[in-house]
Amino acid sequence: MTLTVSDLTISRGGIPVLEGLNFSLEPGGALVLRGPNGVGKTTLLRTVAGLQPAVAGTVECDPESIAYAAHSDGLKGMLTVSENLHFWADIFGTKGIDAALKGFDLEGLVDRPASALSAGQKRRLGLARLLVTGRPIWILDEPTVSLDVASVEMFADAVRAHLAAGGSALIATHIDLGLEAEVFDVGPYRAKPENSTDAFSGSFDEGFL
Amino acid sequence: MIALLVRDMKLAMRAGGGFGLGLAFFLIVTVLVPFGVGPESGLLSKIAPGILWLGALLACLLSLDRIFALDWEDGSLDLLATSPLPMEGVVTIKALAHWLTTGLPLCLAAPLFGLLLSLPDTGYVWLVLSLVIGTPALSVVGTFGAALTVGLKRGGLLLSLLVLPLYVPTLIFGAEVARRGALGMDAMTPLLMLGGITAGTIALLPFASALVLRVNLR
Amino acid sequence: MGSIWEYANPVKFVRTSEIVLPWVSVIAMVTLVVGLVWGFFFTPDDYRQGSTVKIIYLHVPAALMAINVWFMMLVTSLIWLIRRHHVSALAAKAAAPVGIIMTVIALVTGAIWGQPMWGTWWAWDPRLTSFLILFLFYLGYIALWEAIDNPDTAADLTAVLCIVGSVFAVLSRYAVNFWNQGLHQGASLSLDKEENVADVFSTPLYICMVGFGFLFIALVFLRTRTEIHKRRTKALLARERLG
Amino acid sequence: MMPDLGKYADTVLSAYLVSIVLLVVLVAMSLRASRKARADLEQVETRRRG
Repeated sequence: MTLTVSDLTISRGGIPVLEGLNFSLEPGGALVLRGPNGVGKTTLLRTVAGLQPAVAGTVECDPESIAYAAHSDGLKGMLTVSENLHFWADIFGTKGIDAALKGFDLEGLVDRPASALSAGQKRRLGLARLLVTGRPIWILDEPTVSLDVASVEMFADAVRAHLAAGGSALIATHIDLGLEAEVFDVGPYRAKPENSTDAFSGSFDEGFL
Repeated sequence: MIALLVRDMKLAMRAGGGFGLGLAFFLIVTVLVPFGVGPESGLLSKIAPGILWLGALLACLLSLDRIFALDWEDGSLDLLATSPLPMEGVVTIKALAHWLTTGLPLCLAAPLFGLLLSLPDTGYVWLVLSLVIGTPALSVVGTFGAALTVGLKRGGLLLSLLVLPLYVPTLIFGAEVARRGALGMDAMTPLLMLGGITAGTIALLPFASALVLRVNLR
Repeated sequence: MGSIWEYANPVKFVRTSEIVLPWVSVIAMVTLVVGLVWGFFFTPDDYRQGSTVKIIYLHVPAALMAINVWFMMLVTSLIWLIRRHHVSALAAKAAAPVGIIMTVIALVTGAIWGQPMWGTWWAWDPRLTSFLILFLFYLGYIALWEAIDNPDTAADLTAVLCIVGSVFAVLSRYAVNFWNQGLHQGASLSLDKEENVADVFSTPLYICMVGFGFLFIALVFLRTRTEIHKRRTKALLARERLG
Repeated sequence: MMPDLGKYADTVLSAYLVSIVLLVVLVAMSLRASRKARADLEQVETRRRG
């Protein structure tokens, strides 16, 4: 299940932010996205995940193979840890949440409502959700935010296991996860404003320059 | 899909606010009417069907912005968008959950409130029938409005402005069924129209709501 | 000259509007003045309604335009959703205020005209009521445009609202007809829109309709060009911040 | 020259007055917005070219 991005241009609020992106993600491989804050890493991940249409270029992959995890974990405070995980398991049609619980050391918190978890625990539960989706391609936006060192290590192990099992991961992060992953710096791909053609397809703004 | 419905119902139950809010509002509206219009039961019974329908409609309207707001804030909407569930399915389930937590209780409570407004005896059956058939349309149209305004800062007011004109056909036919029922007249034609509108909205509107939700998720 | 879609791109549209606008405005001005003056000064009173029949020259064209403008917005919204042409979305946004003013004129003149007949300023006549509903749709449409700052999203959402609104507007039209007959036999002034008014009245009436039509076209050209300029300014400013 | 409007004079005149005022306001607002938008654009364009 490879993910290939060819000549991709993405925009935020109608203005192109990155263009000419080319990379691919082989099964078992991981790619870490680097670049200054606000350069458009989140927009890129959302476009690859299919949440946002690209301005130009293509993202070739089977949409059913993508699991996306953003800053906010999508957890319901009222539900307990197991209810949250069971919910996502049912949605993605996978069985059993034990692997996810074990993978992120959440067995002890099974019956605690998500609202009573610490930020780190909530983050781990959000990441545990990835295991439950059973999707090969993980797209992660700053996954290690509010995680302590031990949890970061736990997350890295989970990713390694996922890669070993033939999965792949596209991660935007500043922290060195100790993974054998290529680094892809998006800095040089910033959309250059000068070369604005008078082309009238593409995003709204482009049509007016 | 069922998992989403079960979760939403569980959330509504646990949050507690889900059921009570709409009902309490409906009761308050019904109780206030005689204060405004006067206690004279002859007048009350004449306007009872309309008032009960209006109260149910406004109670539905009240709880619309909560349909997507919670999932929008904690990021669940993004995750649902990348899940195997089609957005049309998500939207329909959300509308159904709204109806079960707000619409249905209104239908069950309406006869009780009808007593307060001295609704004629023949009116009860038709009132409940019209509400049961009409309120699903209110939930589906309301979900469309909620999807339109989900990302906006003060979307609540705008939501009402957008949704109320869309409620006009359902309100007219629904209140007409209740009114004719109360007078003992034959209410079949407006009932069929009401059912037609509800069936039409349930069948077609989720596609528009899903499209709008995807646009808002960009 | 290229297909119609050629005009959908902004810069070319602006250039075209520079040429077309003066002509259309002049035509609109002339036909409006001629129509109204003719109707107001040179037509006899109606035996039944007296001089109030002169209001027809404002009420009927405005009502007609109120509906046609919404229909035009529906078409441009569809064009935007299918062909993604920016000018089409902006034309819809530009047309909405014209539409709402036409609806207000139709409502006000309708109420004023009805006053001597019905003795009240407002009667829930099916036609007047459906214009009131149309007014609410316009209001919601314009409010939605204002509420969203990302223009791309705003164009999509308002287009979908326009399409859904149109279906419900038609539904309301029939529901109101049903509802009014149901409630009371209001002495509604059943002046039908396509009535075969006596010729002496109809000629100026048609001129007024044409006048209102050209006024609408002129205003849409003008206002769409304004929207395009605003969009270009916003894009350039955004680029300055980015650059 | 003024036609004899009979007892409905104020009705007819008020209808015409309101309508014409609304139309004039609409046209005036549109023109004002157009001028302002053009001026803003000119300002930004000259800054960009200058």
